[in-house]
Amino acid sequence: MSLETFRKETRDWLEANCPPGMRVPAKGEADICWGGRNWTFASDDQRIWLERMAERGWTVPAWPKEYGGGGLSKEEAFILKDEMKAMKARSPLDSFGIWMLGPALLKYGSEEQKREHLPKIARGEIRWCQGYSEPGAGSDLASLRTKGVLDGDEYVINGQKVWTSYADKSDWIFALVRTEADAPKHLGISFILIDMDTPGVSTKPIKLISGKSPFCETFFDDARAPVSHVVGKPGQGWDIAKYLLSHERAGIVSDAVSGGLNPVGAAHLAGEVDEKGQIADPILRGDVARLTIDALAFEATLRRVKDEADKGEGVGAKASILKYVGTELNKRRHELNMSALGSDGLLWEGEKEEDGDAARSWLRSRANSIEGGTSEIQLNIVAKRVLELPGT
Amino acid sequence: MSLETFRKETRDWLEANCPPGMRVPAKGEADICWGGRNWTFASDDQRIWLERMAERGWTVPAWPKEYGGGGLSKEEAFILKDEMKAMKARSPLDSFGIWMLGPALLKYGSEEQKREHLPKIARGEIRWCQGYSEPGAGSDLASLRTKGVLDGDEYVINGQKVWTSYADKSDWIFALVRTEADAPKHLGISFILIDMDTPGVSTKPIKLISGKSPFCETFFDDARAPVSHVVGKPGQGWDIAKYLLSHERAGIVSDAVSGGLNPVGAAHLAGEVDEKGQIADPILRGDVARLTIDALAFEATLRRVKDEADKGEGVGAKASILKYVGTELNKRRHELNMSALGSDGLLWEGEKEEDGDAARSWLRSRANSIEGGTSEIQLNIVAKRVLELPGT
Amino acid sequence: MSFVLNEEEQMLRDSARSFLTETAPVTAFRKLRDENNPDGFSRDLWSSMAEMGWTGILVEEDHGGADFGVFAAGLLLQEMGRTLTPSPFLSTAVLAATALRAAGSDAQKAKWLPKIVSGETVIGFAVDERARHNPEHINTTAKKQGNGLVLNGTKRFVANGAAADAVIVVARNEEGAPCLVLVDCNQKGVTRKARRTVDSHLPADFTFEDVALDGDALLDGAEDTEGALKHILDVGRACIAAESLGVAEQAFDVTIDYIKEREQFGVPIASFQGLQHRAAHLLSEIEMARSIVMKALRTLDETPSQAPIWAAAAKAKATAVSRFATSEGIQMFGGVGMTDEYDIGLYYKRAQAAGEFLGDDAWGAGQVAKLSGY
Amino acid sequence: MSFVLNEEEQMLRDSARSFLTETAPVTAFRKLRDENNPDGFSRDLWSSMAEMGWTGILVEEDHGGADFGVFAAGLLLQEMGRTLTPSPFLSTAVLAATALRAAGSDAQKAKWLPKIVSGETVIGFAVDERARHNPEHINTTAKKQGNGLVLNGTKRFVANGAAADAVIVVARNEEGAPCLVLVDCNQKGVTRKARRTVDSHLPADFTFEDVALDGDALLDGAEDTEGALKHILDVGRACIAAESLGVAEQAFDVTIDYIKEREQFGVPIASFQGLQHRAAHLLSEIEMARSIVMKALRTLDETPSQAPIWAAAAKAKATAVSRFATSEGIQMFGGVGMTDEYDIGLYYKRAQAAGEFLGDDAWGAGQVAKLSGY
Repeated sequence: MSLETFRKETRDWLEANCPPGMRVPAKGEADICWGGRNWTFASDDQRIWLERMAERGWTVPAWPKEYGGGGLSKEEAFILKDEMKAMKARSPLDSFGIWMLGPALLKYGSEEQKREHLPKIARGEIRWCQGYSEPGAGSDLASLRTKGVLDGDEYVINGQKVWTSYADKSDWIFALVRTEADAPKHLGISFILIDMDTPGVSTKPIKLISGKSPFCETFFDDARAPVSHVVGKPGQGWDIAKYLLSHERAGIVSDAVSGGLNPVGAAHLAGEVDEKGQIADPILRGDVARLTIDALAFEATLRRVKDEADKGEGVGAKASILKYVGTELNKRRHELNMSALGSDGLLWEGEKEEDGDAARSWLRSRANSIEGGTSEIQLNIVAKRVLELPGT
Repeated sequence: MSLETFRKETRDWLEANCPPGMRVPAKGEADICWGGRNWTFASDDQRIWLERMAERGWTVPAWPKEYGGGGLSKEEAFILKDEMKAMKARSPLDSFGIWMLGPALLKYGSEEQKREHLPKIARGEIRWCQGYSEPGAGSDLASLRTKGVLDGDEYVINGQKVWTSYADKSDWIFALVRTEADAPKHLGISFILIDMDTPGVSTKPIKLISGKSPFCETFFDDARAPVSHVVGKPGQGWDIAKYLLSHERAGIVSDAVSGGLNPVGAAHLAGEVDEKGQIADPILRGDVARLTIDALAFEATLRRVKDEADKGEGVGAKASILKYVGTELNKRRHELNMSALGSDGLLWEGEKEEDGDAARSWLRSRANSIEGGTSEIQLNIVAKRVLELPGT
Repeated sequence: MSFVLNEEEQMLRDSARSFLTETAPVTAFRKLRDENNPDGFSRDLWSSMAEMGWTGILVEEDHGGADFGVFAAGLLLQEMGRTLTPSPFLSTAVLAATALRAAGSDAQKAKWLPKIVSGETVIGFAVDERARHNPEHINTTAKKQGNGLVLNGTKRFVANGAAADAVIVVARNEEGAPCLVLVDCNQKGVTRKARRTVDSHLPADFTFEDVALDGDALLDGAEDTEGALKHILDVGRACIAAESLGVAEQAFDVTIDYIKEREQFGVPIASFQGLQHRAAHLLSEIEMARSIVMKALRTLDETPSQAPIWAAAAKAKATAVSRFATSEGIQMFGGVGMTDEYDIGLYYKRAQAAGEFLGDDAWGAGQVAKLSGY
Repeated sequence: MSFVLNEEEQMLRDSARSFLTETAPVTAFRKLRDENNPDGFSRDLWSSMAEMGWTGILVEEDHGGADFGVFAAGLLLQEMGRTLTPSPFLSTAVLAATALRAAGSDAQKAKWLPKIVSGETVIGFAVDERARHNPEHINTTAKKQGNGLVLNGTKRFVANGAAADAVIVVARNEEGAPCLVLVDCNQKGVTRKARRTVDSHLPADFTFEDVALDGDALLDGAEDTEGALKHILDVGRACIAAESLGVAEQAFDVTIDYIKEREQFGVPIASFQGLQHRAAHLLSEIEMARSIVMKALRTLDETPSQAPIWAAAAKAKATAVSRFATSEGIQMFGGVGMTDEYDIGLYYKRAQAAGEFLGDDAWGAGQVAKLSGY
């Protein structure tokens, strides 16, 4: 089938099958479909849309058909995305399973693991969370202390993870566990799949400076996982984690430039524009203009890196530049939002549901340059891997 | 004598003795009196002023009388400065002898050295330059390689110095020389006074990006200096050098905030102001306003550090903060001067003598954060000595 | 003008520091927040401040005050910034007291200043009507009506507004000139809406609808009310700048302590030169802010005619530096800096809110350019 | 729109790079400078550029050009930025050629474009009358007189003005609307004063005093001359931004090489994390500049109606980044970076001069705000 035919048929199918309620932008967290055992659909449209898309494998269009995917080529997947965007169709399913675990299983998983887990991710039946960070580990991810001791054909796992987003709502966790106590720091780590219903696994939300958060602490207290749940080989966890992190980085960058309030909108909201529609404070206007320039440059860079990737140039350590610049830019955007909003931006709670949203988003943005590898780590990566500067 | 009486008498004396030509601001380098064997006075007034002030020891008012100084107390010296400023009297004599060598000799010199050299400095008879830096040494001052080998009661000196300001116009040089080859890096260095007329000493100006410069390279080729010309003990050179550097730093800082063109003046010069006298480009105006704020904060900080010093709080490593902030501020000022001047600022040569001055000053300012200890070195000092952060 | 503290000032600073760290540390602030305290501050603490004479720090001795000067008030706020202590000190003891002193008649001073000194009243100072500070945008009117006045307009985010007994309102008279009106919050026609802000303070929005006032509500003791208003705002700016400075200092101190302790890759993260240079730069910025805040405070005491540019510049610098210090703080703390459990985020929030109050860094820069004539 | 080079573009870039590094390296530029070359560039090099077809890169094939597009012109300037090669390329082959193409009549194109392509003429483009770029400040007038025109006014720092045979002057006609007039420099009433600039280029100031011109001096081929002028300036901005980018790239490359070599305290200074983070940040900035310059150039070729904001933003970003990269370069070189012997200072100077040409970063930011409607 030619790409043109594919585009036409895709458009027709989307037109016929995407429910009207799924053709308006998501308004908030509740409009995003995460799936999982305990998922409650926000609407019938949301349910129908997921079912229809999952049936074609189009929740994960580029995955192989045998694992619940759409089996589309890269070009076809791009066309699907394009057409969905054109009709403002929402994503039928978002999940860490799709963004992170899926790619890792496709690359490192056993055939059994792929057949067992991928289709459930594709259909939104199982919701996954990630268990990497530990209290005190921070940027030094390889220093983790959660321990798995072999007992027959099971690992007995003890330890604690932090920043496990949505762990309280997830069914399974993919976790890094130190299984070889005597191996060098980076080598003794395994990547293990653990059912959250396993006895000894518990979770507790973390309160952030921006208020309630999806982040949790997750505890393992003699929790057991069969050896067959290790992805790749025991001790290969570090490589898999690095592979996944590059996917996470891409996600954070796309958050950083995705819509939301900008300072010009903020100035209008707060009535801080003059009769010509110019931002009233000329100094603030200058700051916003410089932000716009940097945002345009970043937007162009995302396009360039994509074009280069399409041409076969690896993104590689350049992902670190994108992560660094994108997140710092997003923080600056939110700071200028707050300046443009003046006292309006300070509101924390009010009678309206959206009261305090600007402040919460501003506070939340501070995490951008910490999560997924801090800005400092990204700069280290650029210095070492791109510029090849010598170590101390 | 009460301070009030001193003030009155000082004022009267200055009124009676400061020639009219010395009561207008110095217009350029030529108006500054540096003294020395080969000095040619720019005017009779310049000569008379130096003679009269030197006679009272007021070229170096706080030095002891027996070494050619004025023997004034700190308060009296301050009053003299104040009264000179009030009547816009020029400094009768500027020199590295006064700023740097003098304080070092007063602290570390032998009685003979003090009696020999200090009065000549005070009277402007001998002009000194400093020989610290070497090609390739940079911030790592202690790595210097100019070598002095003892031969009887003389050192035979070989090596090369760079950044010896005005070496081509100076009579003597105070230089750091490695006299003990086997001692640890910081311990084998001596501080030696060398007559520039000594056979084997030669000098050559360095051309800078800003054009001609006072900086020279100075070469020692089997040049001989008697052991009695070592200040302090042999091997004590590093301590003396550090002591001097803090004086140099203070000098650079005062350069950084001393007059010269500022961006508001530049905008007026270039006609880049609107009918209300506001800088025409609103974005540039904002940049200049932020510079003004930082300049005001720096000005207040200089006053504060002075007040604290008067109260007995040591300046210590805070000098590094002043050096760092002052020089970075000065660079920013010159950059904004250039922006405000637009194409006018680009002029390098023209029919008028001052054509190109703005560009040259701008280029010269780039050295501020390198000379006298780079900004990076200052930040290291602040990190280690003020904040007591651990080493790697 | 001296940039060092004299003995009295040192004693005041030291006693304030030990009082606040004992009585009103950050845990006390957290408690107020978590129990949704309806005032946004502790009434007991406010009484203690009165007992210690803080409330009268800018009040003449005739009215029971200590008359210790703006510099001293700034010292107290700097310490409150360090402990994140919320109180009506700035609105009542600084702004309202300065307003009464600068623009009140003898009778008004005699009536109100002792109440401020005794700590029995909380008075807000209401200037802004828009989201960003702009004292020239005053649409509230106070027009003559018989022997009295009638007040109409709205004011936004009046500090301590939720707890205020009265507010001093900046309005325009029938000639369009600025005037100051002291209004009881229970007066008919006054409505207020408390606003809980990101820093867990409780300002309020006020609406005045045909509020009928006696003639003595108008503060008419100043020869030049407009000049008095500028002075009041400059005092407020220098004082809130001092609080911002305290926020920056404490945020910096806890950050430095943390990076010395915290290990990554087997060494304290403070040993990485990348962080060292940033920490040293940050300290430099804090030193600059400290000097200019001191300069602004002293100038208000000693040569107030020269104060406007210093107040604007100090406000701008302290705003920028406190935001920068707390932002760097969160980054250096890393993930835990994002959690509510650690204090650094609270400092970040307060830096933002204090920064917007009476003009942020962009506003201050514009003001400095204007006052410098360019 | 593609952000990667196609095969033709790659070949052009590669051949330009090897040609320039061999024929016109920085040493060649130093020689021109040190011998006080009266043109400020090498006539031989200009002929070679013509032979290689560079002069016709924006000229239609009908007139002997290669018509390769703005993106290709930008590629060449980027390489010239790397080698600091002075030439009339930007003024003549970009600005004058674009002006003739956009606003010239068929006869004017037929007369002038082949001369540009052949390299036999140097044409300046004269817009600014004040120190800072401002294309709205045009006081030069070109008024009808009989069948011809009379030109009065002054223009400042016209690039390549010292060597120009002719200049295209932006003036206002009797209705006050912008117009473009091509003036021979030997015309009576034209005086010029060459200006040696900090980057050792030789622009000139021009005075036009009752210069009597034939009617065909007026470029009257455009339906909308004002629109054409904006387009010409945007092409100029994107192209000079490309040169600034090349300056930044090369300054960065030599700096990184240097800090890898240079040892202090017994280790290469590149091993200090303080410098590493700055180098990585600088690379990030250069990558951003590279993308937005490419975007602006491509947009001018493919969807010129959308180009204004990209041209302004690219100009601003490239200006800021090239100044930043060269300034960091000097600092990282340390003392030797201040000497004329090392090249980094030359890059710093060129970054400044190229930055001011057709609007610096402050100007660009103002323009972006305006074009964005805020």
